[in-house]
Amino acid sequence: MRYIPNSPDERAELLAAVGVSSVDDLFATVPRAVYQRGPLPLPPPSSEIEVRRDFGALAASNASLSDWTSFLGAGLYSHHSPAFVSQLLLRGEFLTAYTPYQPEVSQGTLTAIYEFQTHVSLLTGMDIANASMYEGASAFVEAVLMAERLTKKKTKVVVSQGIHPEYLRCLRTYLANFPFAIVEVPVGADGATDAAALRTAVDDATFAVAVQSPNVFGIVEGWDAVAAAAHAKNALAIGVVSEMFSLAVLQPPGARGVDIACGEAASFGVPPSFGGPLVGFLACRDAFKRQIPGRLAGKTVDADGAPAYCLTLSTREQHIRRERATSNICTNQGLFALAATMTLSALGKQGLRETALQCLAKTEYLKAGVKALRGPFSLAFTGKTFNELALRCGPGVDAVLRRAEEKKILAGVPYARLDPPGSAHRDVLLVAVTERVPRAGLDGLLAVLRSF
Amino acid sequence: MRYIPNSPDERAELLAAVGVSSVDDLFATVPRAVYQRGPLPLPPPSSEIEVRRDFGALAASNASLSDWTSFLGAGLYSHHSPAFVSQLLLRGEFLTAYTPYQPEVSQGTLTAIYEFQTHVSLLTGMDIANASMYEGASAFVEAVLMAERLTKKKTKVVVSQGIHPEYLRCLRTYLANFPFAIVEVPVGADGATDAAALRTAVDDATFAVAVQSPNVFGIVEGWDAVAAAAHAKNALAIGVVSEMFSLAVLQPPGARGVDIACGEAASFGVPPSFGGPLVGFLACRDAFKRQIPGRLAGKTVDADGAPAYCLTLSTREQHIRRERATSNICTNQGLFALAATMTLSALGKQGLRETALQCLAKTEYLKAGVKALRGPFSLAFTGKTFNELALRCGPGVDAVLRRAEEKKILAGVPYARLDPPGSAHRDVLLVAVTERVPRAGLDGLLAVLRSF
Amino acid sequence: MSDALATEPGVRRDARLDRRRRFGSLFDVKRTGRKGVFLPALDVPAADPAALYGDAHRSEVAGEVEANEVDVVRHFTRLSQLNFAIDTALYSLGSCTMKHNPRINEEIARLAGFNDAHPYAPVHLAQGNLELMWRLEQALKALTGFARVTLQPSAGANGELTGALMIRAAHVKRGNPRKNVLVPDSAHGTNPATAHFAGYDVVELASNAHGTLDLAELASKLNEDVAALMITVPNTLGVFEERILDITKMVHDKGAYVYLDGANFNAFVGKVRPADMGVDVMHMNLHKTFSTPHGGGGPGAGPVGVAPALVPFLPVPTVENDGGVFRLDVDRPDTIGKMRTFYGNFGVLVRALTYIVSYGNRIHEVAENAVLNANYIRRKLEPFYHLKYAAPSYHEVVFDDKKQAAKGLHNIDVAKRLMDYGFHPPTMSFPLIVPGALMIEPTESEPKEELDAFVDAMIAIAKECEDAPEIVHGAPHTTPVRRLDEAGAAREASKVGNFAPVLRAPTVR
Amino acid sequence: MSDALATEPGVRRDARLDRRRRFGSLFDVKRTGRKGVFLPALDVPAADPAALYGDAHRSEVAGEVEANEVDVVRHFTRLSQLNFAIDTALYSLGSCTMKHNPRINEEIARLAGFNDAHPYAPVHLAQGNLELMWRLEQALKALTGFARVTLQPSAGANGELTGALMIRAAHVKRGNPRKNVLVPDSAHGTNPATAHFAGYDVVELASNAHGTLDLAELASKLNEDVAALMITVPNTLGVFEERILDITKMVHDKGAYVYLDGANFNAFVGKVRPADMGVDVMHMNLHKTFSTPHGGGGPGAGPVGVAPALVPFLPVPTVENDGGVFRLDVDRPDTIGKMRTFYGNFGVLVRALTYIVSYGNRIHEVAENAVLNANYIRRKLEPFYHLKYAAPSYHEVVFDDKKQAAKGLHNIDVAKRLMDYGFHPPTMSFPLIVPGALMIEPTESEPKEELDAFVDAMIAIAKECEDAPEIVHGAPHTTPVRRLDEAGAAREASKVGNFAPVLRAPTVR
Ligand SMILES: Cc1ncc(COP(=O)(O)O)c(C=O)c1O
Ligand SMILES: Cc1ncc(COP(=O)(O)O)c(C=O)c1O
Repeated sequence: MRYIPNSPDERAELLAAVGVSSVDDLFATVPRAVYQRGPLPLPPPSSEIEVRRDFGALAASNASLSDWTSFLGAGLYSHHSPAFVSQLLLRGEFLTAYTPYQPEVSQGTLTAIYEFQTHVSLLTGMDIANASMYEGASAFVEAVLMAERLTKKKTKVVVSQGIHPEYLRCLRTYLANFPFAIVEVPVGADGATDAAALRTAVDDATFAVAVQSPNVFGIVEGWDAVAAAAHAKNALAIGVVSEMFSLAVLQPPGARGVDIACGEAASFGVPPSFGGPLVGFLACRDAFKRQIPGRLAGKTVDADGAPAYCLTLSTREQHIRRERATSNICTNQGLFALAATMTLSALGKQGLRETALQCLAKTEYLKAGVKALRGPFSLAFTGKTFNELALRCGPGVDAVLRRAEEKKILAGVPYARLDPPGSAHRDVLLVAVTERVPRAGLDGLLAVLRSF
Repeated sequence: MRYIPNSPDERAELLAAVGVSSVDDLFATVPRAVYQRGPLPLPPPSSEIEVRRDFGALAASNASLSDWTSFLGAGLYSHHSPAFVSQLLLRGEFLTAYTPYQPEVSQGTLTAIYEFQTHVSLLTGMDIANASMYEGASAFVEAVLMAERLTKKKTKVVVSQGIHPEYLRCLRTYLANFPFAIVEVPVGADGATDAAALRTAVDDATFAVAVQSPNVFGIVEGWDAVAAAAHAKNALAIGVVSEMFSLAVLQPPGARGVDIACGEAASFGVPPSFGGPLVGFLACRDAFKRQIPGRLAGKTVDADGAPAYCLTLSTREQHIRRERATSNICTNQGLFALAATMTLSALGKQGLRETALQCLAKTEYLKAGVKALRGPFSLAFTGKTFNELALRCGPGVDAVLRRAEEKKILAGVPYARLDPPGSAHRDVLLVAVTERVPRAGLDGLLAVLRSF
Repeated sequence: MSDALATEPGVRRDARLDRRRRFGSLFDVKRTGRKGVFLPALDVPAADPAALYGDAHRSEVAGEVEANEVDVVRHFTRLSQLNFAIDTALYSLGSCTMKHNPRINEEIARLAGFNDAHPYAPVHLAQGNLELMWRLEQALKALTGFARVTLQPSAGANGELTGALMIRAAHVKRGNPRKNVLVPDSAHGTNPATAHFAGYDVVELASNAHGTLDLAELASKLNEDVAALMITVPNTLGVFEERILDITKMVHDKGAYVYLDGANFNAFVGKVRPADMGVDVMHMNLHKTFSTPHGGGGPGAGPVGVAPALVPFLPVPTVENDGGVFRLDVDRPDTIGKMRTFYGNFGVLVRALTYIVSYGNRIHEVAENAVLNANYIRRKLEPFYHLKYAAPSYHEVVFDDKKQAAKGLHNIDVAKRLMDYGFHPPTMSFPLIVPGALMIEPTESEPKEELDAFVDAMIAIAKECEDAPEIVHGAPHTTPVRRLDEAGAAREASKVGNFAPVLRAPTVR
Repeated sequence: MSDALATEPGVRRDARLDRRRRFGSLFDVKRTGRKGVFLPALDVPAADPAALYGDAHRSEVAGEVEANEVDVVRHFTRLSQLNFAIDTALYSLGSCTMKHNPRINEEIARLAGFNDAHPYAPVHLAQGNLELMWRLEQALKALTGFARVTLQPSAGANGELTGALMIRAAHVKRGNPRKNVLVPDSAHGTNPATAHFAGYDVVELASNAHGTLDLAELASKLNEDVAALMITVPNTLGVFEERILDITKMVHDKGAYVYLDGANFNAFVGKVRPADMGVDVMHMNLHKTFSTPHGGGGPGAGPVGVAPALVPFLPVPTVENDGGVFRLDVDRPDTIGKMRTFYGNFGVLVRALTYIVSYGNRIHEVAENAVLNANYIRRKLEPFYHLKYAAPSYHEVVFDDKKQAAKGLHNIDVAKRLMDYGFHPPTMSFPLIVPGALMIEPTESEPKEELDAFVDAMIAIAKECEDAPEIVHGAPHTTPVRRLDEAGAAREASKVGNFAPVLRAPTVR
């Protein structure tokens, strides 16, 4: 069979050595009542030729971003991924290795995790970071749970409505069975979290205050305000970031008093892949390291005193601590943390900056274009942005999307799609701009808007 | 710059260490009259983003075989290439290594070459084979030159017109400056080389007799006749094969008296890539090994007596023998000999047979369909075929091609395209069938023919 | 084997001659002014971030790498060469199901239509992706017998939590969330951890003499406070719960649900449908049973199948097929909500479906050969390693180091020495009911000669434990680095508060 | 470094523990009944080959491999790990120009429109491919100053022959093919070999004291029987022919042509246009100057640029651009014919053009930095290794082993020891005018720290030659296999007729 090397003869040899006459004998302890003998209700095996034909047709029926001018973002931004990344990810030594439990034969993976932790720490301005979380929303939930463990006996978390609605939905889902209150604070006319409302929402029962920047409307938030509001009541400040390139031009949460940073790092060369696998991150103060969820790689030495890396502080984890573990996470996003690490290594200090500046400049160009329109469009908020803007569409979001599609343009993400059903902002389109969009693409979108 | 790691500062350090003030000083011995200072007449550097856009558009304007039902062959057959092959070829250890002159750090490449030589020997039924030639036509020319060296003082080579016209054209090109006569023997009504004409063409001055099977018209030739004709006059018999899968169902040249086998091995997982890189092969009797062109890997042992491989009999080659070398070839087709080796390893004895049988069955199905047509089409020849047939098109080849294209079918290769200008067989279309074409594709082509 | 002591000059030292370049992180070597990514020239007016953001502006990410593509490609190529992987040899790590990762799956997952597709693209421009998800759900339903399957969970543990949350939602709907979840002492660590994060207390069930579930123990702990039993089949010893039908009935009789940890589905895929055994919820690790690569730690995917009673509680969105037109259904009143952004680890789903269609209706051969290979190893090694539980093995066999302990050697020593023979060690961290465990899972994709080579190595090591214990104790000898005292470090870290592992490169270099 | 003698137990032997599985050919291990390629079920009536072909039928390819994808992927992954490559470290092999192979080039060359295109597809369905070839020709014309460039030759040597055949055709057209080709004694082996296969006699030119062309020698050999001078610039010593303008004039005055071996174009691309120096024909090794991967021996591509006088003789077809519509021109009466099937190593052409547009008008920096890096190494190593010719170095520097020979050590010993330090040895087989040559070419893509590590290694070895010659003599110590006596074997093979190397696995296993 396909990936079963042993031929029928060789299987017979094995059966003989085991001392049974047929494979059925090996399943003798399966209750006969449920043991399946008949043929499975599946089609016969497909060859590579058929698989290529079949899946090729499926893939061809989707919009591939490289064929379109795309302004889709809303938590997942398609930046340039250097050619070498996907090729090195195919190396079996990376692709087909398990979690590096045996450091003597896993230094490659361990070193890369250590580098990932370092990149995330540098970008967020935090002391330490973990080896990755599933993706942004679950990383956010883990951050909130971690904050609760760090602040004894408190029962309330205050979150901004500027946080991606799916992140908030996940928070409600995971916290459903805990006696914690989730209080949401709205955003103001500028699109940023209402500072006054935030302060009043935070009280002595509050263990964490969370804000995202740039937030779901693309608006840049002030970390200081969050930190101040939280610390005033001995709560922890959580900073959410879903567009990591913003940290090349904006002060990082760690530098402005935030205690835990978390979010999505897929911007660094991770293919969108219809929404996953991505790579979540979680970073915090060194003092919190014993409450951090997930794996941590640490630097140490081997028997010869040579520098080497290994997984460390494992006593936090489920395989040791079981029900008292800091999280139930086991498999994480290793390969894509590696992809992000490779991409960050190539971008480096200069590439991060240049990419961020291009995103910024192109977004400002688009905003200027929108402001210049005389048509039924306007920026939904007045706040400062990085590479995404909330466009209020008089003609309705769908009309805009449809007309743009005719020009092979994906104009943006309807806010309502993030937060169904019956959310506010039904006329808001989230428009993201990355370095991949040439000026002609920006002008193309403006032309579409002008046509209304 | 792109692939120049050293920064301007680091370059300055190097210049200082060398003791010059500018790079220009390093080019001081270049005559000033020709030393270029001005900007080059080329556009500014293109980024990966631009390269993907630019070349992506170029590529998109070509017919990719996977999007079409293709009957194109005529010396290059698109068979199934297992998915793992192109992925393992990306491994830097294979991709970015040079010729294995240093065996201690090249056992990977050397072992693979040794395996390639073994596969080619087994398929052709020859004692030995070399590490690869550029492609089929130059391999054929090298075989002829080798035969001449092996048969003292003879001046004539007899070749069948069933050999691919481009192979013959290359022979004329390479032999232009040698005092050798090239005598061509026509094919008969069955499409095979006219046996009588062949016998009479061979005389005592003849050093080689060459025939291709299946020949350019898809017709299976008899190796025995060639061998007999050649050996009757102490000439060597050369067997040309451009569709190696045929050797899984047809007696190999080596088993039927042929002295040198050569041709194209691209059928084994080498992408068509618009005609190159492909992988030529040359195999022969052990007795001829000192006259074989190109590289040879051999098995030996290292200082510990452990088995190891290295390049051997190098004294035949240009870097040692210079003008007396057996060929001027240096760089060969290493990576694609490896691709063929990987593919052959996966195919193995069973896969070779099954693939050949599918090609055969589908071709017979198509032939039966053509015979059943009442329209202006017929098989140009009566001989036996493997996976290609010569179709005589009453309406003219171009009309057939055009109508097939409307159905997303590439109906075949006009014989006239191989052998311009003014060749015979202007109404012949060469139609090749591989395991990649499903029955629906065969029926599609027949429907096109029926529409005339 | 004591001639393994024989040696030749210069080797190990020489092996370190170029270590400076082959080891270490990119942050170790100071490079300045380099970059590895080049962008198109900016084609719009530049923006001034300092002016725009004022004091919120950041001018540089100090300490970041400065390297060229050449530096980066070499660094990661060299790093990869320090790894052990399935692509090079048998990876005996039990419970992790380290089987061959087919290359066609990687090719298909990289098709632009899948890989370069945005999750918020209009649904009519993502029909192929939705159809693929729908087809995968149908295939998993056919193999499990469940009413529906959600593809959203990011990995097995996340699937466990999804299942636990659905169970709790169902109980809540019936008026009482209940308090406890029963977990056998042989369970994987994620089970109790999951129960806790679903808001339940964990009640541990002691295994019986065969290492399986003790029905008396179960009966004694089972009551109206029990929300669910989390069970693993075959369990972490590789033993099938013979009385599974009685077990599920007992649980149902108390109005509780049965959660099956499907990490070992590879032992019975195509042979038994979990729903037929009375299981209400089960997650599947696509990165185990369905061959998607582990990638040095992830990603995975943990689809969860459910019985009809739990369907209303599935996370949103579900993928629905309206006569060939596919849509996302978010309008499900009783849903537990969302487990993550978007729809799941789609790229992993693509690989898994590719694998499933590649085997089609012969996928049961996967389970048959996984079990056959494990039993072959068991039979060959039984004379040399102690087997605490004698019950029939399925996909894995769990030995322990009792025999070797006599010579003062433990499972870790055997494991490290195995590296010198070119194999990845077995799992040792669990099951907790087997101290000194050596949990071996060969999978179906190991050829006989590789199984034999592994067996020979294990036997050779057993002999070395007798004849040359110092070699085993000092192992590994041939790996890029020698043994690390991770265990010690970790212990120190948890007990004493003052241990400070270095978790990142220092900023100021 | 004598502590390189220090060591630890077990290592080298242990390093061999799993050699059986890591080394050797797929033919060594007997497997039966396995296959690694699975086809769709046959969807037409089966044919009976025995009935069809009678006694010409072959029923099996005896002795062929029988292996599964698992076996094959592992075998080739393991094999690859035995190789040294640019992707891991500096590859000092002189004249071979082992520079970084950009990964974007591999991606572009694999686009289906290029990679899966058939050369006989109708021209209107291959416009992108023809345009690419046309654009590459324009770029090479711009960089060389030639009238036209053929992209057909399969590699450098094939380009040499193409050039030589055009030269001869031109002479024939003028009434006399002439007899000789002048080749300096420092030339690469392909030059004389090529001249021979073009039907010319080779007349060798002795180099002068600087290792460059001796103009007196040239004058003395130059006459109406000379068809061409084949010259290399910079020559194989890395020295630029200062008097190139005089040289080309002298040759032209005798009605002969100047052929330039462009293997070293990477030393002056963008700095000098060969046509401006009076060169009539030159090949370019795209796999050297333009970074296409060597792939363990090939493929390459050897485009040939020609002066106006030789344009009529170019091989067919040429690619013509009729106002944006591209076609293949086969109607060229004076053409020498064809050098191969189809149009050339197209896939290599794609990579080369990708590389050229990536540098664009800054491609001269490639030459500048290649020369700078070589001079840096020269300056650092001059105190430790003997330099026979003191003339300024360009892209490479050629030392010899004169100093080490005193201790009975030769270039090969230094070379093998370099492997222990993690570098690929220099070229030793030529230039023939430097016995014991160590020809070092770092290329522009080596970073300073790598150059320094290489220099340190070379210096350490020079010291070892003094202090611990036995280590150097026994080197390499850390490679997958020890030193092989290839040289001996080869010598035996040529001298004595009875040496029989094993060139393939035995059929009966
Ligand atoms: C028995 C068992 N249960 C659960 C898990 C957790 O699955 P995952 O790592 O995909 O989260 C594992 C993984 O090792 C396991 O072996
Ligand atoms: C100076 C010189 N000339 C010619 C050649 C031959 O080129 P190729 O190997 O591409 O045939 C080489 C290749 O090594 C070379 O170094």
